[in-house]
Amino acid sequence: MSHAAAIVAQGIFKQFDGNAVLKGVDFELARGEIHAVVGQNGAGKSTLMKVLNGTHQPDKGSLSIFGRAASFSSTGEARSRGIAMVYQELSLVPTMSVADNIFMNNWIIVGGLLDVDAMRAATQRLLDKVGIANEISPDQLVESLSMGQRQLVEIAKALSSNAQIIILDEPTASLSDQEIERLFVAIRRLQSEGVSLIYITHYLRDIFKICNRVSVLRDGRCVQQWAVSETSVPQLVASMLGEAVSRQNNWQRATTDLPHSATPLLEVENLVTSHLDEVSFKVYPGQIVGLAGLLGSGRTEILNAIFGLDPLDSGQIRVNGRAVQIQSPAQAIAHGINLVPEDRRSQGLILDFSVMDNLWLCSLRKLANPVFIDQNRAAEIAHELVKRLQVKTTGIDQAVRFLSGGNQQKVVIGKCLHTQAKVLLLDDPTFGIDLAAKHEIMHIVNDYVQQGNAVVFVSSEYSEIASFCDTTYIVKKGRIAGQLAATTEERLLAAVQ
Amino acid sequence: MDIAIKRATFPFAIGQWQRYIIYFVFVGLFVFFSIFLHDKGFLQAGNLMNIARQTAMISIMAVGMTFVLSAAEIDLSFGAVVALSAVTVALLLPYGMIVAVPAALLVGALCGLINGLFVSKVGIPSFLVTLGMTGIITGITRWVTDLQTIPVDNETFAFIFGSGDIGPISVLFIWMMVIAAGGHVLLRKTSFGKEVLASGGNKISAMYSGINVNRVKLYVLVLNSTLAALAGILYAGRLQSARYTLGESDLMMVIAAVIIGGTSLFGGKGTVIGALIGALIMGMVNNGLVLMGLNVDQQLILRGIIIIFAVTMTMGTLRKKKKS
Amino acid sequence: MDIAIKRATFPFAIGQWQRYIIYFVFVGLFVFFSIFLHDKGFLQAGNLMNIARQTAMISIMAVGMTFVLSAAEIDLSFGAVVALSAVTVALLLPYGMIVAVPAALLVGALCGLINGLFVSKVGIPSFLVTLGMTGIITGITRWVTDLQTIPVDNETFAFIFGSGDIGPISVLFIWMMVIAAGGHVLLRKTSFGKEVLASGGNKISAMYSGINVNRVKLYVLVLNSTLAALAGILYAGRLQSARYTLGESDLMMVIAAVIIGGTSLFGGKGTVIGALIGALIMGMVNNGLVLMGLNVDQQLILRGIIIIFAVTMTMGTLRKKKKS
Amino acid sequence: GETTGPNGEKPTAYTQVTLKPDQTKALQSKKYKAAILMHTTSDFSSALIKGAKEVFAEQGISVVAVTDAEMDPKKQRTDLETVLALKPDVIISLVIDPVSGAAAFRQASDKGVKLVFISNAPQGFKAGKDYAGIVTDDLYGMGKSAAELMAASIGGKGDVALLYHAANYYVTNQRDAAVKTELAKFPGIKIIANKGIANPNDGEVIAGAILTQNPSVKAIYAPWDAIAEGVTAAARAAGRKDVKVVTMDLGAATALDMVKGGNVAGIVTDLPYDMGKTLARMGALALLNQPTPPFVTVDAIKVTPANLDTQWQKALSRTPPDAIQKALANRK
Ligand SMILES: Nc1ncnc2c1ncn2[C@@H]1O[C@H](COP(=O)(O)OP(=O)(O)OP(=O)(O)O)[C@@H](O)[C@H]1O
Ligand SMILES: Nc1ncnc2c1ncn2[C@@H]1O[C@H](COP(=O)(O)OP(=O)(O)OP(=O)(O)O)[C@@H](O)[C@H]1O
Ligand SMILES: [Mg+2]
Ligand SMILES: [Mg+2]
Repeated sequence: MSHAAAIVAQGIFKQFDGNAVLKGVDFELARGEIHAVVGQNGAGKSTLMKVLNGTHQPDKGSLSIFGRAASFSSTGEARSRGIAMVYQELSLVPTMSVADNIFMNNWIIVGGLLDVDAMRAATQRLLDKVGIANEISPDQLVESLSMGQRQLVEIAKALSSNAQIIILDEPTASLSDQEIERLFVAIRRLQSEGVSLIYITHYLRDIFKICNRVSVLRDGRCVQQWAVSETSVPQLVASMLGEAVSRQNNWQRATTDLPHSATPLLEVENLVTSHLDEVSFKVYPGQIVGLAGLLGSGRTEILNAIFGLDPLDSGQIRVNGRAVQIQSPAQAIAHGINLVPEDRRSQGLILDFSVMDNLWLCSLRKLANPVFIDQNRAAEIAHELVKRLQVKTTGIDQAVRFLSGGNQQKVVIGKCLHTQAKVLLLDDPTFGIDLAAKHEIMHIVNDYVQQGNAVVFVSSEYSEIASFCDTTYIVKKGRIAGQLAATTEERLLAAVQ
Repeated sequence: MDIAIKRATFPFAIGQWQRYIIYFVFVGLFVFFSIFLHDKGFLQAGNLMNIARQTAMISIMAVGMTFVLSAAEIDLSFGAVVALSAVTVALLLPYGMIVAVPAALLVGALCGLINGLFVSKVGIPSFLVTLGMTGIITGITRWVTDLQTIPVDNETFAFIFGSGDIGPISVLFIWMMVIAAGGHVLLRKTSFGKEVLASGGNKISAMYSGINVNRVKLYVLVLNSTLAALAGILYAGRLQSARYTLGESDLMMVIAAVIIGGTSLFGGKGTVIGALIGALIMGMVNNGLVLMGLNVDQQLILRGIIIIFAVTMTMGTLRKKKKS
Repeated sequence: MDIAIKRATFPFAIGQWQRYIIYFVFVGLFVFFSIFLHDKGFLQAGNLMNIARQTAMISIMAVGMTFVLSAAEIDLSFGAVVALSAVTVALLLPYGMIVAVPAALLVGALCGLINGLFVSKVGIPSFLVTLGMTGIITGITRWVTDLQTIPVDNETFAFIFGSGDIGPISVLFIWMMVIAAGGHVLLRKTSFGKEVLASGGNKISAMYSGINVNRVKLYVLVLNSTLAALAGILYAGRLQSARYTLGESDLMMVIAAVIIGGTSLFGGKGTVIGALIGALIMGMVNNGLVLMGLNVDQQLILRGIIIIFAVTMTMGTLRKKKKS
Repeated sequence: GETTGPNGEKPTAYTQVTLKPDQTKALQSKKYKAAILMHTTSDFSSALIKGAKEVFAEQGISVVAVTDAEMDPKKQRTDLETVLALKPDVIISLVIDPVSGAAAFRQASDKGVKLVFISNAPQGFKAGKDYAGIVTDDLYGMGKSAAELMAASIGGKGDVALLYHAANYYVTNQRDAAVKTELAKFPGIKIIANKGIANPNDGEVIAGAILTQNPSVKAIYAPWDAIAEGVTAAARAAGRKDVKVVTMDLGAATALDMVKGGNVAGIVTDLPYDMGKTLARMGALALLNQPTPPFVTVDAIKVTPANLDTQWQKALSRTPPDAIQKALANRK
């Protein structure tokens, strides 16, 4: 067969009613390479990918797959031409089983009927490949999976389609180093089998581990392309931002030494729930406490328990030394605790609401003075948050559904930040957010704790925890397995195993 | 659901277009009938006021239903509530309006409360609760009245609640406008309204944001039943009688009006004004078809065609816009 | 919707429990009636076959509706289709079964196709399309028959399609079982079924996975209308006549049966067997209440209470399980 | 012409149908069971059921089931099958659809259950053989009376409008047709509108349209009281105190309006309570294998404020509601 490139896209234009997103992108994916695509939130990465796989149709521009011109009217057609994609927002149906999701529209059929056993077996193998075979079963409903587990199922789904071209849109956003390593193994195997991959990520360091080439997307244009050997993280950041890097890009937060007299702002004692067992820890004013663990270890479950989402079987929660009963998020918020959930789309946002309405969701009552919502004040503060968090949107009345993943995440954070909470529970808050914005958020959180508030910080990125938290608890299988004071990524890695 | 996806490739257009087009369709139909029926009295002030009168109760119920659907719930029992409250008010009128009217509203609220408690506390789909309640309430109404019509023999009541005219304006028209305005403000300008839409738009996110979703669902069901009770009172005042069959046939009318108006059956999207327009469209069409002198079969067919046509106009235009 | 949230904190429990409990409730009710009505012939083989007979058409329509609701759509027009197809078959029988039956099914499929095209191509909410179609179809049926009942005098037809018994077993029972079995396999064991559930569960994800969601919605609406047509044919065979009012009153019954069975109004969750059980529960209750010798009011009230009670059992248990 | 049976039987007056004490004695020992299968439930049917139950009670016959088919022939079929499980000896029923009713009630007659029908019999049924007989209100007579009341209310001349029940239902169809034929006999009266109504709650919409388009209308006929209530509301809304409304069946609202000199000019009623009694007597006689008249009618009665009090009592066997009695008192 010919040696044409896997994908050649030329002069791709895409606009969503008036809002130009892709402004003439030229992009080439060579056969058998792993090609990184980087760019700020809202640069147009996902949109470009969705054009390549037929989700969107370009307004202008040409597309050829393995040398043959193509214009897809649906993802189905792209699939039939050997293109599979891991969607940033995932493409799973929560009400269906893992096996059904993995073989969605790619069914194993014998004599007109689904071969359930064959699919279950194949699923088992795929789950094994991505390393969660012993955590979840093929028959489990996807809605019962943790974020990371869902992410891996989505990846397994793409692998199952034995496609020639696989697009990975931020596949590691909610994965921690171990799973990422396992993913890389799988990816390299695919490459050796001659599959070409596109790899989108905000963890620039990873690019240098597995990618051959990297393209930088800025503001709807493909501004630069390097072989990874010829470039560096600062250079990439510079070209993403289109300016010399202002900040140094991994920033060590000065750990605050806590006043020993102080009463903990938040104290949990022997929490027991259906997923947790004897979880205890203290959070002092001015402190950022990290929770580190493998995926499925129970970090989210801990935050859920504190936030009143899961009923406690036993245990105590104290705020400012006072024991409190928290049965619902409403009560948690009333006690000055707020949560940035891990799944922005299903837990954080109301997708059809405008950016402004979402930003105000936690404090509607406060806005109403006494009955009518003060629209002007709402808009004011919304504008300010949008600016501060660098949310890329056509306006505060755009539906968040149409924001890019990272920008949606920023809205979730903004929504929780401006409430009068004393304690913030952050579950992977920087999930999908680009470096620059990530640092901005770090600074915001830092200022926040400086004012005598406290933060419980869950992240799948150990370096982030290491550089950011005053103290870190290690979570394993729903229990606290240890505590590390100011630590390093390597020590965390060792600890969570 | 269907909407969702169009949006996915096509953002707020829907919202705006729909809000815009429904008026367009309304005016279009109005013009159509005015021309087509110019010699058949469609445009007579009297007839227009008839349309308003005949639409008033539907509109009032549609306001309540807008909240229910926005919260991604449904209420099938409001028709039964209409009858029960009408009967209640008619039976209690001898003891004075001050007793009868509040009592009837209370009865309505109570039915809503029962619906709401089963939905929010037990977690039964509102479809089933309200279906069951429909039977219970209707049974009670039939039993209380022994299937007899209860006459309303109270001039003042009849005047205020349906039969009266202030100048050329029917009190029903005023009731309709007041309720619609109130509903619009409640849904758009208060935190409650936002909480309703949030609960319907994404129950989980709403809960994570500290909204007591179950309480919201309880409230909308109570609100809807209470408005149904008001509609019942107005029926009683209008017909100067109450019978167990009142409201029976309003269910589909009302839900259709709300959805034509642009509210989503799946929650998260609601507009009171749209519902009002939807109700007026339905009322206008019914009136127009009768004026045309069509027989029942022809009316059924034409009404169906007009509904589909009107909505196709709306959505169709959206699609064209999308293509472009 | 309510389900959604419970699940969010609580995995497949629901699925299993509901699947399990609905049988439990069914048996519970059966035992209740058997004891309570032991001396009133409830348990007579004849009476049980009556229940089956009376439930057959509801069940068959419920199978179709299970697919529609699973795909997060709704169909209000199937009742009208029942009447039209019954009338069609009755009118064409003189030309032989081989003409009449396929023709009637075709008419049904056609109605479904029209519904489906408006939903999938124009993107109108199925609620409105099918509401409009209801008017159109009913109007046509009334007009074609001029409100007259069309007699059926074709022994073989009557026997095969409703009136016949094979041994003690009514052919209707066999029809019901065959359709239910077929529907179950189609929904659970074929790619089509999975794609229906996916389209209803998360339209966007389904699209991302390359499923042609609009085609799926078209198919389910055609399927539902065709099954409604079959039900119409069976009515014609059972009543040995066809009338424009057939199916009018089945709408709520059918949807209730499906939802009681555990299918979600909001799509993504569907069970054909559940719908069958749901239909049997409804049929059994209606039968039992009449045997009790209650008057209509009491029947209405009790039926309502039983529906709510039965579902409370189901959901209530779920809730308790959740708490624990 | 006048009302005759399905096979042209001459009507027998309901007063002719009686039970002798010894017959009663004979029955009381037997502990027979009866079932009543109504087409729908209404003020009419409850009065009828009341009458029937009273007679059955006297004869020691227990009523084991009363059903409401909600105007749906297939539900009536279902009801019948269910009721047969209770092994009734006699069934009283109003057959909604004579055609589909044939197949249904055949099951009953085959089981030897005595059948007494209201108004009309299933197609192809033979009186005396398949069923005991029919008891009906004098449908044509009712229509005639309504026509006469209408004519009288407008002094025998002027434009009138008719609403007719746009559904296939024997009783109303017969009555509506009769009104039309009889009105035609008044030279001075012109029917300028004749509109079908399918949903009783539409009375106001349709009447409203009629009044808009035909201001000359002086009287409107409404098939029954529920519709009449809407029609009067429409007349009121149009400020047409002069428009006369005539309807069938005694309903409190229409009656009150009539007494208070509102739009309602006259009401025609039958005698449901007596019908019930007669039906039960026919059933009783049939159980004793006594001959029963094939076609029995009860009179149609013109109700005006003058005779309202007594006729109400006679028709429904209860006193009129207080509101009406008050109004009547005020008239005097
Ligand atoms: N369906 C849509 N309708 C309207 N605007 C859209 C739509 N999809 C994307 N956009 C806009 O296109 C821009 C690019 O979005 P895209 O998702 O491609 O960004 P991205 O590079 O993937 O960002 P991230 O790193 O956050 O994922 C965003 O500003 C977004 O608002
Ligand atoms: N809704 C649920 N129903 C049932 N089990 C659940 C649910 N959510 C999480 N679990 C299980 O609880 C365990 C812990 O989940 P949790 O979400 O806390 O993991 P995590 O530490 O947050 O990992 P991740 O980084 O993947 O989010 C996982 O094994 C998961 O399968
Ligand atoms: Mg993206
Ligand atoms: Mg998590």
